[in-house]
Amino acid sequence: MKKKLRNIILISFSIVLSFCLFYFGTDGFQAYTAESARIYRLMEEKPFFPNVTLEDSKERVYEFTEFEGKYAVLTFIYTSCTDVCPQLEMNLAEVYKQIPSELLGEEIMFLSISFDPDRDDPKTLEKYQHFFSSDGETWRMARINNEEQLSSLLDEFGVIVLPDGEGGFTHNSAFYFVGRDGELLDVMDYKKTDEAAVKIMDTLQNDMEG
Amino acid sequence: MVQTAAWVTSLVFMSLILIVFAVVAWKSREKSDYEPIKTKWNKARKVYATTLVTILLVACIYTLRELPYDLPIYGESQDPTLVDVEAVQFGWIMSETEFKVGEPIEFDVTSTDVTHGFGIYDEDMTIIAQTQAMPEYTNTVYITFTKPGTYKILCMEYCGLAHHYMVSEITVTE
Amino acid sequence: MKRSFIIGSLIFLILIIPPIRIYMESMMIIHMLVQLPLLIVVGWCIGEYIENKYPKLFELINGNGVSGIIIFVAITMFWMLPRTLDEALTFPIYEIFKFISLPLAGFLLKDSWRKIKAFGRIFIYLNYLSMFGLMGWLYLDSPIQICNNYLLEQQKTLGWGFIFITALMVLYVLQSVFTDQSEEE
Amino acid sequence: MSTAIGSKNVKSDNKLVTASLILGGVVIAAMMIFGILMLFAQGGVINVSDAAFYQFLTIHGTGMIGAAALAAAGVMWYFLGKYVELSKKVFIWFLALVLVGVVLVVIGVFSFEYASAWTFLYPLPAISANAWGVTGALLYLFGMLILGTGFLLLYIDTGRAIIKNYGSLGKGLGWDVLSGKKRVEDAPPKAVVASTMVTIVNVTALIAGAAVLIMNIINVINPSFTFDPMLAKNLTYAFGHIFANAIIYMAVIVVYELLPKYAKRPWAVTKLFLVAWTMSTVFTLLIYTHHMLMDFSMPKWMLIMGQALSYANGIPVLVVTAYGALMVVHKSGIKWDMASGLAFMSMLGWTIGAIPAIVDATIVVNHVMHNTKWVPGHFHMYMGLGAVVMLFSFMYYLAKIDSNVQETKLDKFAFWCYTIAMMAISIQFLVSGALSTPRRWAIHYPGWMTPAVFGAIAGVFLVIATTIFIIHFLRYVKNRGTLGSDLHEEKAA
Repeated sequence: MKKKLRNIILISFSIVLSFCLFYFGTDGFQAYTAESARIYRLMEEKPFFPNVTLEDSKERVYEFTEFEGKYAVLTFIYTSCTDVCPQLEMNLAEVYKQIPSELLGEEIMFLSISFDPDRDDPKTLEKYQHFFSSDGETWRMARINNEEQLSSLLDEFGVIVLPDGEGGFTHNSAFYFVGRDGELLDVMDYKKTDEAAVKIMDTLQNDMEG
Repeated sequence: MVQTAAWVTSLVFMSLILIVFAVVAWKSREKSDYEPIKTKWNKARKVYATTLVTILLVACIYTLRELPYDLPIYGESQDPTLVDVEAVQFGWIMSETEFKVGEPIEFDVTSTDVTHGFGIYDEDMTIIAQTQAMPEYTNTVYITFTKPGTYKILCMEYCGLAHHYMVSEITVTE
Repeated sequence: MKRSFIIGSLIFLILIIPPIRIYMESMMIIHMLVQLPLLIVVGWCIGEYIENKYPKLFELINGNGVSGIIIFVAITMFWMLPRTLDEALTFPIYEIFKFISLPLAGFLLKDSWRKIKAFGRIFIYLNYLSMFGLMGWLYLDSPIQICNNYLLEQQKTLGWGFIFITALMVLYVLQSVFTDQSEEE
Repeated sequence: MSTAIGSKNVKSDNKLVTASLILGGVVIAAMMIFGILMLFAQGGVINVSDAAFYQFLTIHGTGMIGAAALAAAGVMWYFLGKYVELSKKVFIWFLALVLVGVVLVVIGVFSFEYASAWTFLYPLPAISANAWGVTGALLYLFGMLILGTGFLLLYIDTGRAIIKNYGSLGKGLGWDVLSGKKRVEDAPPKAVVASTMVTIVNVTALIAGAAVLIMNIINVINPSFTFDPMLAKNLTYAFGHIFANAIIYMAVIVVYELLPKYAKRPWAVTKLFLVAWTMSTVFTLLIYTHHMLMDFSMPKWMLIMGQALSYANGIPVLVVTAYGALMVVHKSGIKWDMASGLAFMSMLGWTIGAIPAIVDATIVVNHVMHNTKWVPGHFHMYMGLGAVVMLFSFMYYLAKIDSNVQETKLDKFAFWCYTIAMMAISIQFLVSGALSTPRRWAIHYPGWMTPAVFGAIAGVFLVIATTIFIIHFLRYVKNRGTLGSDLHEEKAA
């Protein structure tokens, strides 16, 4: 009898232990991939956008503080990408279209940042812009020339970029929603454009009313 | 009509089996030795089995001659009309809904969310063709309408609570 | 019996050497299908030694083998989550946990495998069979890159690796249920 | 039967088997009520909301398959246990897990409005157009997973026991007899052959089912993990078709055991019999593809194979099992009572149910019959008049050998009431199918309503008959152990 009791206790204990392992290992059954875990952590940390120097498609050079006081929606891309990036930008264009034009540039900026500064010079970026009817003003495309700044930004925002050895990169994709002071507000699924647009509008409206 | 043929065939064979069972049940009240019955009916089984296998084989091969999957042979300068069909919860998005009698049509059926069923019903609400509408796959239904009228598209695969409202219409004119 | 302890420790030490460790982890399929299983083997070998040296210990912590097998399943499943493999490369704490938890799993498996008898073994085996098949499917079919540290290509290779293992497991089942087992009992 | 194990602990074994039969029988009767409600709703007699209708649909399908499989597994366990040593502990675990699974499924469906039909076709559990949430889907899917785990445990045990006693599953199917290594007289008994077949096909089915269930669970939890829907569909039907099909192969053991006993004639295992069961094993594993005849993107050879093998699958029952049963009964002076009558009737149900199945497995017919009510027509005949009747036959048999509860006129009435009602329901479905009525529709157009109303009324009689069957069985359970018929002695010997 004593043996039986001990077995039951052992089994219960092992079940509880297994449960804990999975509970903590998946942030409370939330994050099953490193990508979702990354987003989860980002939301916990709410990092600030580091001050980097951008060079955009109109060859203007400025720091990120230029956008201070405005919301920003960011994506990370490289123009020679053939699979995810075009899709990512296409979806971003859809979000862009859903934002009322009087807010664009005033309250909110769209910004696509290239992590391939060697190839994505302003000319290339300008060409790339046309595919998505980005105006270069309220939706800008820019590169970061300083390698150190670039890697610190990618690091801070948890963007992992792996060269695939054939001139391309494999990287994770999402919409990054940055607040007025440069703090990261949300990382949104780039496949759910409507959801993203609603979220952005809600935040804007709340902010403007309050 | 296929339905009638299927119904009649089934009914004939089902009745036949019913009769055999009824006769055996009726005769079960008699009592005789098992050995002679065994010899007799084991012999009969050979004939019966051969007949049955032959019937099944012939029927199987016969019905496999023309399959709905195969692209029909179109006459010269008779290009089929390609129609894109997209099933969504809960409706049909079709690139074209008006057709002519005798016009060969290919419905390229797919789905954006869950699995649906694309069933074409004629004016008497008899189904004349169908295929599954699946996400990531495209199934093609080949059809040439022979009668004018209003045809209905019904969803044939359970797809959610409004499954039975997923109905659309197409018109076929002379 | 001391030999198995030495073999186990030796494998462990080899696995822990940084260049070897980094090389193994640079390829997803080797990481998951070679390094992780070897760590379990380490535990198994050491378990064999300890089982002989301190037979009472297992009696105390793993009475009928069920609790041990539950922990084993939990740990191996944990390391099959797409996330954990990734995190092991990014966070040292995960890496350390990997080198502790997996030998522990093997250690428990050694003792439990003996105790859970044919019935339990078949059940666990069939569960892993379907789990591996599913993992193969997941890695092959996923249109998105599941892991951040590995390329899509690597993910596919791993998927095929899992399918291959599943196929072998199926073959093993077939041969064991359709060949005569009566003499062995 | 030299291999028979003495009737050790028959009593407590019987308790477990009756538990599975009571649970199965009661659930089957309850599910019939949902069936009637659905038919009345389709016939326009009563008003059922769309959400409720599809919840009924989901629970009716899941419940019927689950309950029938549960009871049939009990029957198989009862008879197989006479020849090999089965673990009682495993059977208790099996019952417990099935119960837990059922509770989860019921909560998922009724409290969380989950309604994906019992086929839970990917990606429907995750994409419900907001009809149900993640919780409902997870409860249902986990419930099914636990239920499946229970069954898997049971079949591992039967497989283990068969291998232990006969050497291998191949020998359990009598392959060594077929290859001439062993005499026909030494072939494994019919119950063992059937159990081996079911063990093989159902372990396969359950592994496929576990994979597709977990895949659905992953998709529900995290919709960004997507899978190939065609592969998912294949696995779903490999699981669903085989598992549902295996019910009759478990239950038919009753017929094998009862008819020769009642007719006082031997029904020996022959080579033909063994060939037939090996054929059934292979066909049952492969013919699930006849559910996918309307998936034009499938490889064509698989679909043609689906038709050809579905045709071939009729041969074992038509030539061997049913024919053998008829030979045993023919001019035997058999003593008809409820058990033998139901056993005989079930063979009729199985055979006539096979006909519309074969017809529907014809690709050109399937083109206009797939997902019409023709399909439920065939399987209501095959399951309702075949498999389930075998279970009732076993209930009466158990009552007869293990108690002094007598059969009354009422039982006889129930027999005919059940037969005619079930016949009517099946025919009603077939007629609807021939009229192109789509299946799984919450409403019907006026032209389709009449058969549904007819079926619903027949359903009321069906429930009455089933209730009488179950009451008889419950009376037995109360009076268990009181010595009854002379058949009892035969069994103990």
